[in-house]
Amino acid sequence: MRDPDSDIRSGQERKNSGGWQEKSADVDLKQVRPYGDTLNDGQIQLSFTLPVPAGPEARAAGRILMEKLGLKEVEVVHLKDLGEGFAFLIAYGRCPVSIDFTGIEVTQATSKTMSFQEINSFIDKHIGRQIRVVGACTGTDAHTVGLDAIMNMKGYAGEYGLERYPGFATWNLGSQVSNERLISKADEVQADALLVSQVVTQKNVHVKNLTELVELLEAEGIRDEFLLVVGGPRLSHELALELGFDAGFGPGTTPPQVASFLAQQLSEREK
Amino acid sequence: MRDPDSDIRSGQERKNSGGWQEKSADVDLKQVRPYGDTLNDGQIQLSFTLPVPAGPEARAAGRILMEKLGLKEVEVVHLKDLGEGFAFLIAYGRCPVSIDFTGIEVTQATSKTMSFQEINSFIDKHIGRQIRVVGACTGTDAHTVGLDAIMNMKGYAGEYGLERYPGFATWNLGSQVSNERLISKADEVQADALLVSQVVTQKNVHVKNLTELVELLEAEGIRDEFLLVVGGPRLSHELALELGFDAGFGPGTTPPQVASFLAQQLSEREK
Amino acid sequence: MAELAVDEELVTDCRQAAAEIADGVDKFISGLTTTSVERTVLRLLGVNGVDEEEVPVPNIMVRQLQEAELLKEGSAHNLGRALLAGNYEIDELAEAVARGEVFLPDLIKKCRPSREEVSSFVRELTEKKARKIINIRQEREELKQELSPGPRPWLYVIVATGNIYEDVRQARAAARQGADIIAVIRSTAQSLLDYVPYGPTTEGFGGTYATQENFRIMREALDEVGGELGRYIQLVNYCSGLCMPEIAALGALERLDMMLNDAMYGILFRDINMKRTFIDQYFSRLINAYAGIIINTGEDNYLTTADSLEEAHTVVASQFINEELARRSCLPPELIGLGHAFEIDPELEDGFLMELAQAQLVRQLFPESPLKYMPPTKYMTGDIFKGHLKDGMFNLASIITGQGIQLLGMLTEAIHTPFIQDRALSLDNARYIFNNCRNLGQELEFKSGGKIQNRADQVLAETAKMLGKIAVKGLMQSLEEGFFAGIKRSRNGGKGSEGVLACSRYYYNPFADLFRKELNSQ
Amino acid sequence: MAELAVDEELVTDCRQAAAEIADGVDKFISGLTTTSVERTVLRLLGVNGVDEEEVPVPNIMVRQLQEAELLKEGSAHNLGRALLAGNYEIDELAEAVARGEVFLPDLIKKCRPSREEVSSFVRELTEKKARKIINIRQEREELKQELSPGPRPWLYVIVATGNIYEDVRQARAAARQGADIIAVIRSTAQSLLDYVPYGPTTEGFGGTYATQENFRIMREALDEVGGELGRYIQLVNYCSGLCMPEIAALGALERLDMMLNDAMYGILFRDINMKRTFIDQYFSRLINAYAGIIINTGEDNYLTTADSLEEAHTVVASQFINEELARRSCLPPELIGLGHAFEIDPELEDGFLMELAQAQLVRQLFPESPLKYMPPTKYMTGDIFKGHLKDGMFNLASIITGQGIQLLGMLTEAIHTPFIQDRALSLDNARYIFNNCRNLGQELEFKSGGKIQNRADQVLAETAKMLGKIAVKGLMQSLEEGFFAGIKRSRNGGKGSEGVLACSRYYYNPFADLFRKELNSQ
Ligand code: B12
Ligand code: B12
Ligand SMILES: Cc1ncc(COP(=O)(O)O)c(C=O)c1O
Ligand SMILES: Cc1ncc(COP(=O)(O)O)c(C=O)c1O
Repeated sequence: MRDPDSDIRSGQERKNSGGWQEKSADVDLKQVRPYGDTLNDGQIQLSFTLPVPAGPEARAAGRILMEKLGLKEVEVVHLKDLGEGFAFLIAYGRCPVSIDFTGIEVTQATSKTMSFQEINSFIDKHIGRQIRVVGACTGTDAHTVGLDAIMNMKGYAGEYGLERYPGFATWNLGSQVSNERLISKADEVQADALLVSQVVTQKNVHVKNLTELVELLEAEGIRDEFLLVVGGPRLSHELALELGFDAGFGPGTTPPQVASFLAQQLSEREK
Repeated sequence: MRDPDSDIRSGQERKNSGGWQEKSADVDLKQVRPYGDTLNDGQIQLSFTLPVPAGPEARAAGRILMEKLGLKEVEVVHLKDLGEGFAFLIAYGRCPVSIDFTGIEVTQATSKTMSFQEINSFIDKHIGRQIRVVGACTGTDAHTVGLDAIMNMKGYAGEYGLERYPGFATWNLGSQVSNERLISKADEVQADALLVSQVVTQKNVHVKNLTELVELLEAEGIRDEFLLVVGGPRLSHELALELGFDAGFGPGTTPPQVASFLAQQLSEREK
Repeated sequence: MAELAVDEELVTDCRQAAAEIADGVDKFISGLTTTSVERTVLRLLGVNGVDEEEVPVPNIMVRQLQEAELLKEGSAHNLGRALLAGNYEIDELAEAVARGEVFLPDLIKKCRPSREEVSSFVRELTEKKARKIINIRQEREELKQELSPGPRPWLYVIVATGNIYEDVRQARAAARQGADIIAVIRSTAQSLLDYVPYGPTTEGFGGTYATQENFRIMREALDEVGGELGRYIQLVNYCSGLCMPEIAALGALERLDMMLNDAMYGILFRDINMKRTFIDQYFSRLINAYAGIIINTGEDNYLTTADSLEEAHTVVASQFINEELARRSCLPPELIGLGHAFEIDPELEDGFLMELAQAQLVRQLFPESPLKYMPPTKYMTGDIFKGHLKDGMFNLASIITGQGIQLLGMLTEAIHTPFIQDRALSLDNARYIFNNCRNLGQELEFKSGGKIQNRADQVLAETAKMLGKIAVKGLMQSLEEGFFAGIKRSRNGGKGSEGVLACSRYYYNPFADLFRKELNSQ
Repeated sequence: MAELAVDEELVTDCRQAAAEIADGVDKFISGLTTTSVERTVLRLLGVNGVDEEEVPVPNIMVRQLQEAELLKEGSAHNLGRALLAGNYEIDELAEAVARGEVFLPDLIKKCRPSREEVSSFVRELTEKKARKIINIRQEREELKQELSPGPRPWLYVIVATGNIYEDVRQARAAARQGADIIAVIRSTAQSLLDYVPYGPTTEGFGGTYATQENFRIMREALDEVGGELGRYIQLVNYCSGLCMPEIAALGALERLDMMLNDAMYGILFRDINMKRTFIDQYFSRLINAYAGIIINTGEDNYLTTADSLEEAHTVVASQFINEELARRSCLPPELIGLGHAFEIDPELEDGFLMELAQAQLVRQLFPESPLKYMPPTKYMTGDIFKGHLKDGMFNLASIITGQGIQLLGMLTEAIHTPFIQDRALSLDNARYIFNNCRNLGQELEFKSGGKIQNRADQVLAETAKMLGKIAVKGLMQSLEEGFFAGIKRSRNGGKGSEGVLACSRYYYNPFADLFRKELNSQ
């Protein structure tokens, strides 16, 4: 008799071994859809308030609204009366739209983030002097923590801020600085770069502030004398470019990212 | 000197008194949009997973997807790596679409929900005999709590279940009842109404079950002998009608709602 | 750890009553076997495969033996005879039966070896097969040495897509997100199938079929990701149902780490025949014990139908009974994962205090058992934000009272089986609460005479009273009267009773004998 | 309630040091007044309105008096002279000044009544006006009798749309959802305006302008909805900034119930001149005290810039100082809402224990004060699900330690000022946790020698040490050295110093005199 134990571990055809990798349906990156628990099920969750009284009509209104957005198999799973003629809804639906993930290109401010040491030697080598930077929270914005994270000695997330870099000379004007004061300070110290922080974004007040800065600089004909950099939790590089800045940095930015960008851009410009 | 105190409470023109009611911009019910903190700001929250690696590209992909749904000013506020090439996103956007709330009509199963007493006298008066009801959780569904809530003595949300009504004779077949068994029981007791509960809805298994029941009844030519009622957390009256049922009851249904519907419908039919 | 005062005399009374109750169960099932037990023995001996209609060979063989009235001597003995009679290896024989070429009773009749000859052949085979299980157990222990399964409470999440390959994808993602334990939920009503489906499956509702191949696929996938993460990821599936011991055997063979195993669950929630499932449970737990698999009992389910506040003591009473029954299947306390749940109406004032009382009481009553704590489900709604918060409070109760196995609540509990992100959010929830409140339980003391202590006293007193009553009536009678979960089940009703049969005086189950012997001698 | 052991000797040391520190502040500001104090006096006397460029008449008058070097005798005396000189009612005079028809110094010069004549006229007027404030206070007390403001912790939410009418809509919705307190957040940088905007406003960023008319509109709307709900809904706005006493006066006139009032906040977070704002604070708190308005101090803000774990004692030190300064403005403990916050990194192991220690310590140090507990903000992210959970743990800490005023966290804290549903979800969160854990604090005891007790000991010891240092250096010097929030402010820097002026020997502030007298005699 042949040893009957040879197959006991699996008890079944070995041909399936390792099968899950191959059998697992592959994502088609040309047609990516949201994923709930099955590939391409398109499941998304939504929540919003409608200014209508809570009730079956509000539920229906929510469903119709989502259908108007093109969602399928919409289900309102929660309806809450907020009072004063408002109803809050939580819903799920299937998103029939897909995107071509292979076509996505993200523009980012820095091509290559260097380390503290690398940045300083880069500046030494390619610029040969300190980079002069003026920073400010402009308009009525008083949120200094983000700008300080980039500029102060202490820095952020374990990385020193620009003040600590021998390659940088910095002026941090702090909070609630008018665009005019920022420009005059930049003039005064012959800054290479302006670092603007904008945290309050309600009613797009940041867009207003930032646009005004660019307009003022252009009016004085000195826009091109500075690298214009902006940062904040609701900022992206794209938005910054749109507004006429040279770069934008969003949440989680670290000082070396900004320093690398400044050094590399400036060496480009000075070429 | 006139008493200078007369105005001290308000200190300002009295003409504004009560002003907030009038000044508060009114909702245009023909064009209702989601409300975040300002009328017509259209703010909605979304969350979903994409089967792509977390990173700036996933963030961009999420944004583009939402833009494809027609949302404006989309912001991905959170991106989480789920591992295995999945990224979870939380986002906000502005919904430019509006709906005409005045045009919404909701069909519901019962026109008028009566009380325990009212229902019993209604049955006495208009039907003159007990209404015979067979209930079951069909297919493989073993969630009996919902059906029991409607049928059992104890009832639900402080309301007695059908068993307690002198106007009803009930048979609760419990869980995992095949459509065939349900039909044969209904035949056997000469039921007026079938109460079907469906709780498990994954992969639309409830739609399959419910459709099968209607088909079986139609095949036997006895569809019209019964009021066909279905209930469950993901059920609506609309869906029930679509599937060929006479009524559908969703989450939070109470026994009197169902009893009222049965009594009223049956009295209609018997006319 | 904050401790409640517990009346030890009452506890002794409870254990005493549980022993009497278990005696009654033993008597109820003695001298009986079931078709599923016999199929299990065949599987353990190496019978496998399906015929062209997907009927598993163990089922075919058992049916053939049953029709020929041979089964009362046990499938092992019959298989032994067939093997001695024929020229087949076990797998050849299985294939031949699957093809319909062999009708077992005919083969058996071909020759008539002595009882001793057969039984010593069978026992030899049994020992060989049992050694395999020991090896697998050994393998688990080595892996756990190498890759620690992490501190308790272990984070337990479910996958339930219906498709084993999607399950794998999500299980691996969950492991990366911090899950310690993955349970693959079965398709609805698999527990009522009187056979175990075969091969990899991709179509299930509310869960994925438990098959040996699905177990293997998931085990392999988890071993791989666990190796990468440096953490042993535990795998769970379900025994309860008409195939309790069979699935236990498959779990033993595919190195599952935990199995839901509870006859009471089957009786109450699946209307399975009492006799059938108590017999099946006994053997399936023996297998779990031998394979070193933690069982999970299902008391948590009672609170999904019964009132969580008024019926809390029924959970504890059932735990005492389950503990005793498990003990009799040779499970040591550290393999007895008693179930309980966080299911009190969240709108109740001081409801959290009641939850703490219950969790802490159970913790102290079963100090060596890795309690399996189930999340809020009944009062979950479509409000996923509130749901997430309730799950957080559940996690808090767990870390304060030191639970063992934390089945994570899902914010979408009332809506759908978990989406990939639901699981990730839940894992994040638990990690945050456990870490942020790590030693909170060590820091606090329960005020004596306070609401928590009083509640615990009350629940324990009610438990003792209930167990006393059951000891008098017997468990079967009590189930008939609806003592648990508000559900009444008649003694002779329920599914699967046709699978119960009396043993002849020559009957033996070589695995049960061997497992018992070895486990008792440990 | 679970209690920590607190070293009473250290507490006495802390209060002793705080008294010395307050002496230093008193000395620093003695013999000085500010333009805003003088504008406040005018407002309290009944001056109101704006000119065609929207400049408030109190500002115009004070500017005129200042230019004519008359202000050092106080605006009250000057207004008295003007009223005695002219033929105007107060409001006619204000309108005439607004139209530019009257230049106050010229009018004053028209006749020269005796000092006593003026001052007795002024004091009579003052008494009349003060009686109005008493009436408003009385009205509040009656309303609170009739419509109880509900049990503590009170649920405090903010509205911040920038548009008073949207604010009203949302505030009323919030009241219906269970809010006890509505705070209307000011537009960014209003604190740096050296005047109070006028009329109803619909354009603000991150908040809505504090104007008397906006106060009135909101008060009326809340009274209405509160009446309907049978609950007195409390209204909050901000004093801190360059107009501290003016806004306090408007709050007194429009029956606000609480006001954020903290010079330290202005100095540190708005770079307001120390002298200016300590002078302003003194009078503004006197007004709050007289009007029966609870102040809220701003220590919570320290932890948004400084490390919440290492700098926890700076919060407590500042609370001792603020308590003493408030006391000197005649505020009884029950009107001193000291601020603190739940801001420790949620990733910290046992971080929740540290939060409990801090909250409980502060609770015991200031047992009669309605502590204002601020939610997690710094570590909030775009993960709204996790955020909601953190807010839940914050609510839990509050109910365990018995806080007074619970400023609810918003799950969208890191994203936007609250949407209408964010507030509703937060209210739901707090209601659930408070109710479900109502008596948890009563049930537990903190283990002596445990992490919580040790942490509290440490924080108190560090607090005493810090206060000792400040008592030596003086508060001004300490602020220059960056003792609080890691922010350094120079003694003579900051905004608004131009508004500080020395009083002449004849100076008097009739309201301050009267308020102090009446409050001290109580
Ligand atoms: C701390 C804080 C405060 C503190 C600020 C103290 C200080 N000195 O900064 C105090 C308490 C004073 C405060 C007050 C107010 N705040 Co505030 N505050 C916050 C809070 C809690 C954290 C902000 C923070 O410090 N983040 C940490 C830093 C490190 O992150 P960051 O700013 O994103 O910076 C990073 C990047 O964005 C980037 N970055 C930022 N700036 C720059 C600049 C450059 C050049 C570069 C390269 C990169 C860069 O790099 C940084 C490091 O990675 C947020 C809520 C939250 N959790 O986000 C609300 C928040 C920002 N505040 C808000 C508001 C409305 C206010 C007030 C206006 C409220 C009021 N009306 O009174 C006031 C007034 C402030 C004013 N005039 O601006 C809102 C803004 C809403 C909106 N989207 O418009 C928020 C979102 C809270 C809310 N949900 O309502 N606030
Ligand atoms: C309790 C429960 C169980 C209990 C059921 C006990 C029992 N005897 O019913 C147990 C533990 C056994 C169980 C098992 C399973 N469950 Co289950 N269970 C739940 C749970 C927690 C609550 C359901 C409930 O009782 N609701 C309370 C009742 C009163 O509400 P209701 O059913 O909506 O009924 C009301 C209305 O809908 C309506 N109504 C309902 N029926 C009818 C009928 C008529 C005629 C009318 C007029 C009205 C009506 O009126 C009722 C009163 O208002 C839900 C999650 C949740 N919180 O919803 C999951 C849930 C329903 N279960 C689920 C699953 C998948 C399962 C399993 C299949 C898992 C598995 N693979 O093992 C198993 C197997 C069950 C099976 N074969 O069907 C999923 C379903 C997912 C989906 N959408 O498909 C859920 C949503 C959990 C989840 N998120 O995964 N479950
Ligand atoms: C002990 C036990 N067994 C089995 C199950 C599930 O069994 P089924 O597959 O029948 O749904 C559960 C459900 O939670 C359980 O608690
Ligand atoms: C005490 C105190 N005053 C004032 C404010 C807000 O002032 P501003 O209007 O300057 O933002 C705060 C902010 O939280 C505060 O804590």
